[in-house]
Amino acid sequence: MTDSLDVAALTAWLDRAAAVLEREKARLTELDAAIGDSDHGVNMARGFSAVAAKLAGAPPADPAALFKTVGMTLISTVGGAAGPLYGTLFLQAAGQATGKPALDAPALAECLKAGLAGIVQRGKAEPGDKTMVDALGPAVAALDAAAGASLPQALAAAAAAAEAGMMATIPLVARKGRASYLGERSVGHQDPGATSSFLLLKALADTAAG
Amino acid sequence: MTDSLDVAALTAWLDRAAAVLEREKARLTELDAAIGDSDHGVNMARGFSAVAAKLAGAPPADPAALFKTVGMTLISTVGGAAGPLYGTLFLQAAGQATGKPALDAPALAECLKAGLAGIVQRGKAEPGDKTMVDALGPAVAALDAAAGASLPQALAAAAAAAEAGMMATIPLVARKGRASYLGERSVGHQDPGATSSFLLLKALADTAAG
Amino acid sequence: MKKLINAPEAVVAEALAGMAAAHPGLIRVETDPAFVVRADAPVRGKVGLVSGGGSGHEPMHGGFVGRGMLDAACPGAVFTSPTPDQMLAAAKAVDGGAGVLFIVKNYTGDVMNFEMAAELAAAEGLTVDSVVIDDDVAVKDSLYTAGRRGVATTVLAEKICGGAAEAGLPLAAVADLCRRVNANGRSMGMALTACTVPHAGKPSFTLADDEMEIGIGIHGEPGRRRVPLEPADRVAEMLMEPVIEDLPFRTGDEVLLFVNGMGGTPLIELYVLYRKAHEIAERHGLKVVRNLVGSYITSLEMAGASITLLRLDADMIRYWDAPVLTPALRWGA
Amino acid sequence: MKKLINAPEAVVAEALAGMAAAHPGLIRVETDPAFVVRADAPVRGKVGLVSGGGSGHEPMHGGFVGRGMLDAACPGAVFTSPTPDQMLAAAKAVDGGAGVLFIVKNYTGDVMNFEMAAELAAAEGLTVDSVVIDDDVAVKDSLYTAGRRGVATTVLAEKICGGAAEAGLPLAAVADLCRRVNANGRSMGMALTACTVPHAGKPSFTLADDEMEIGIGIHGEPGRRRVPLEPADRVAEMLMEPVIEDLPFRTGDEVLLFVNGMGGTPLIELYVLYRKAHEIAERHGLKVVRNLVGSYITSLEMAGASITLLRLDADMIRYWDAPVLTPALRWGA
Ligand SMILES: Nc1ncnc2c1ncn2[C@@H]1O[C@H](COP(=O)(O)OP(=O)(O)O)[C@@H](O)[C@H]1O
Ligand SMILES: Nc1ncnc2c1ncn2[C@@H]1O[C@H](COP(=O)(O)OP(=O)(O)O)[C@@H](O)[C@H]1O
Ligand SMILES: [Mg+2]
Ligand SMILES: [Mg+2]
Ligand SMILES: [Mg+2]
Ligand SMILES: [Mg+2]
Repeated sequence: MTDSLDVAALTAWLDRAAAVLEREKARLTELDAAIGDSDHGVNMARGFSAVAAKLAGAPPADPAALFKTVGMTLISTVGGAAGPLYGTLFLQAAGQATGKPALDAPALAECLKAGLAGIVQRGKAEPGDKTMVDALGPAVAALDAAAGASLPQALAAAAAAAEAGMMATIPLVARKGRASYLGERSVGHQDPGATSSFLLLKALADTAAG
Repeated sequence: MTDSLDVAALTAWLDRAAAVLEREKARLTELDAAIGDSDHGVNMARGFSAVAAKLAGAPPADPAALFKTVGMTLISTVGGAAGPLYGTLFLQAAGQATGKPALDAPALAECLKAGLAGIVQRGKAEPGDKTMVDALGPAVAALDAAAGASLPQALAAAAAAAEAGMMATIPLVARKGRASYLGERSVGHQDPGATSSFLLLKALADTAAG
Repeated sequence: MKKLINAPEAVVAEALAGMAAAHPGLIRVETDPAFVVRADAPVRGKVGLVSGGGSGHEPMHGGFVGRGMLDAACPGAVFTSPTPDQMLAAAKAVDGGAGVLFIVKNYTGDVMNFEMAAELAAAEGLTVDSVVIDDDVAVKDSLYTAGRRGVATTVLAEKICGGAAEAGLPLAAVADLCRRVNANGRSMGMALTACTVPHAGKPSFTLADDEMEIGIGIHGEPGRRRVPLEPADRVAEMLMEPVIEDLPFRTGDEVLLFVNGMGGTPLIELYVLYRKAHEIAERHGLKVVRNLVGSYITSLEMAGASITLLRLDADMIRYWDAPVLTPALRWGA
Repeated sequence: MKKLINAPEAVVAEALAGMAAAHPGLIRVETDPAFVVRADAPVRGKVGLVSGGGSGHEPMHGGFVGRGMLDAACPGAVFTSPTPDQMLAAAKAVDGGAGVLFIVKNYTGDVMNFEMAAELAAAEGLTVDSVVIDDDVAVKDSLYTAGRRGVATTVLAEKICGGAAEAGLPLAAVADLCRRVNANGRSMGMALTACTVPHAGKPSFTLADDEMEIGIGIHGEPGRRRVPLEPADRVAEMLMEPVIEDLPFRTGDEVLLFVNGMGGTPLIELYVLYRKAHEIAERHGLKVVRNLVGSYITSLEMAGASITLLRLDADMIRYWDAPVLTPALRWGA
């Protein structure tokens, strides 16, 4: 059990995320087939496997450098809507992480908050639009609320909130991204981006849990 | 029961043939799908319905004129291999019918013999090549052999021989027409053209039988 | 999944390699990052036209690179927007000193990636403008959603702006013309079958033998509604009426009528559809002075079609008629 | 059966009407008897090129009518040879005083109908020659059978002879060139799916998800053998090897490589196939100096492809490169 995540721990998180996304590729693709274009799983798996390879090839000096590498790699390998959005998340997080050798719960909360703000600025999605924002928003709120808790506890709470947010996308009518073209027909389907956001936060919580 | 077929009887035959081919269109098409290109049924039905319409519109003066009309109509409406072949049959038959107000069994035998010769000259098929020749050849032979019989008996024998010839195409390897492209894979399938030849002769026999 | 491919992850790169081998005189294919570029790029003094998008819509966009049309096209993975580094590299490769225009189909991913690329390009001192195409009347336009999709009008915009750029028009004029094309083009599509994204390995949706989807896009996504299969003439009405009403097109308008196949529909059927679409256009008093019939913006092997009407002005006609020499569209050159 | 059609018996006529509406400047469509003819026919002093065959192979042949290619094309019912009266009427319509060449694909029906037409034309005083194309190496050639089928080399013959006729070559020279193209062209095809003849209403054969047919023709007929589905690169080998061996093509030969789609296969897959076919050609020392990639001779909505190699001589190259202005092939004009 740790109180903060250094470059090694963050790298372990992203390696784990790459493995999880590879494993969940088919499921994410299936979710995207229902209300999108069947590529979210393969896009995310491709991007995070590139991230893992990049980090292994040239280990970054600090969390800020790591986040920057992750963001740039995602932007140049994921494509689609998810690439710029997740890329922006990590680039904004890098700004918050600047100068810090390791990130504790409040620092991680700042990073995620800035990342989410970047996503909203890029994508203009509001809560309830049936996007990744609906998983990330509750996660940020949960991290804030868990101010006194240990890092693993705080991250577990964030992942749980993301999961709840992800489930809550099911009854929504999509108003952003491809699913919006379906109008009412998007109801009853879980948003793929909210799902990948949950998987990333779950991988983070699992990493912190050791 | 008649001893010879005049224009009215021959027209009745061709009307009956048109009806039979319309009814058997799907079966002929299916036979052609197996070893050809799925059009023999619709080609024959189109051609003979045009023949029936033509004969109804302008009744010919004698059997020769009738056969010539039938031949020309088939050539310009059937297309594919069957059009020129059946067209040639009737044009050659017209030559043999010239000057005759009605056709008795020997005359019909001459007509069919000349028609078959025309088909062989156009199409170069030999007996056993798995074509309409394998139904028409035995029919000509049966008509010849039935020299002493009544017209209905002679035509019934010809139709029976055509049917046997048609069945005998099943085990053959096709050497002419589209089925030849299949080589050994054509074995086990009944030739569509032999089948339409049988149907035409059967309609003729049925017409003569009254 | 029955496809003439080797492996899902290799499709795009291998198809690009095939294009490079087939059209060495017209295009070059760069691989890292990936883009298709005119063999003679950059053309000094000419506005550079760059487009791009997910693969699976061939010949769009790579097949439209060449004299009189695009200077470069950035291919993404199948149905996945390409990335800003591709667009930036393409922009640099085609910049002949007169600026670069990005022609972007309105999908969240495409728009965001091209936006990022435009920011990066501006930071490197390039002059870049962007036009977003959003012509699909199947999608209700709204400020609160991603808006309309960009579909077949894109092909017309690329040809017309390509002609204008080749003629030496400055960036502002080419971009203005592109916006005019978008403002005057409307499309609607339908599907008889779904398509299979290679990676997904199974069809994006399934349609019964007696069903069709109306209001599909070009990404194998389901459409606005599923309805009983109808004869081609009825399908033509179902696509033409919303297209005509939307602009609206009016009696006397000179139009280009574009009947587009989705990849798995053969030309004989497209002509059957064109016949009725043309008749409907004339019934509404439209003058069909130009047309295009064929599979130019596709959705893998999907069977189906889309219909586009573009209200033409004199510039559009002039640049539509201008010579074009690309793998997929070629005339006068 | 899922098709964009109205009724099986109306498909051919309605598609022709669509073509007529779409290409008024290039072609006219006559209906009784039916043929597609150059808008400016007859061209005085020019050899008239006439081809034709069953419908369902679009754009062949009607899409190849126009300046620099065919003068007329006679469409039959789907997969059914047209009739002599069509061919005779077409020959008369295009006869500019320099004679008429019939380009005939080697199918019993086509050959016999064109033979009859040639007899009728001769009887009316026209000078007619005929060339039969039989390039399909999937069929064993033999004196005792109908011989080889005519497939994709037909497209190349029509373009090359069209160029030669446009250049003013006399009938004997155009016919000789056509025979040379046929003698130097070889093709082989394969299918991933069957197609459905509209009248038949169901597929001509069925293939399991893991099967393909090798050695198909263009009429939805089964091929020479059914084999397990293979990756595109292996398919390229399976088509290229018999084609190369047959002529045989030899190191140093200059060739045109034509990868053709059967109607339901999208361009992205054709380029994947082209990539490997080109590589195989080069491995054999062939110089691929011209090529064509696209769906030009199809089998309704069949998914699949064929590969054609044509050994070129200087005349063939010159007339291949010559301008062509038809609905489906267009360059330099
Ligand atoms: N404007 C947006 N803001 C936030 N998230 C979005 C937006 N548009 C799409 N998304 C997210 O992106 C996901 C789809 O990503 P992906 O399938 O990779 O891209 P694409 O839609 O371009 O194919 C959606 O499920 C949604 O969560
Ligand atoms: N050379 C030939 N001689 C005699 N009959 C032939 C020959 N070629 C084909 N046929 C007959 O024609 C029939 C096929 O006719 P059809 O399907 O109408 O024409 P196509 O083969 O042109 O599609 C075959 O079943 C066969 O009986
Ligand atoms: Mg997606
Ligand atoms: Mg047939
Ligand atoms: Mg996508
Ligand atoms: Mg046929």
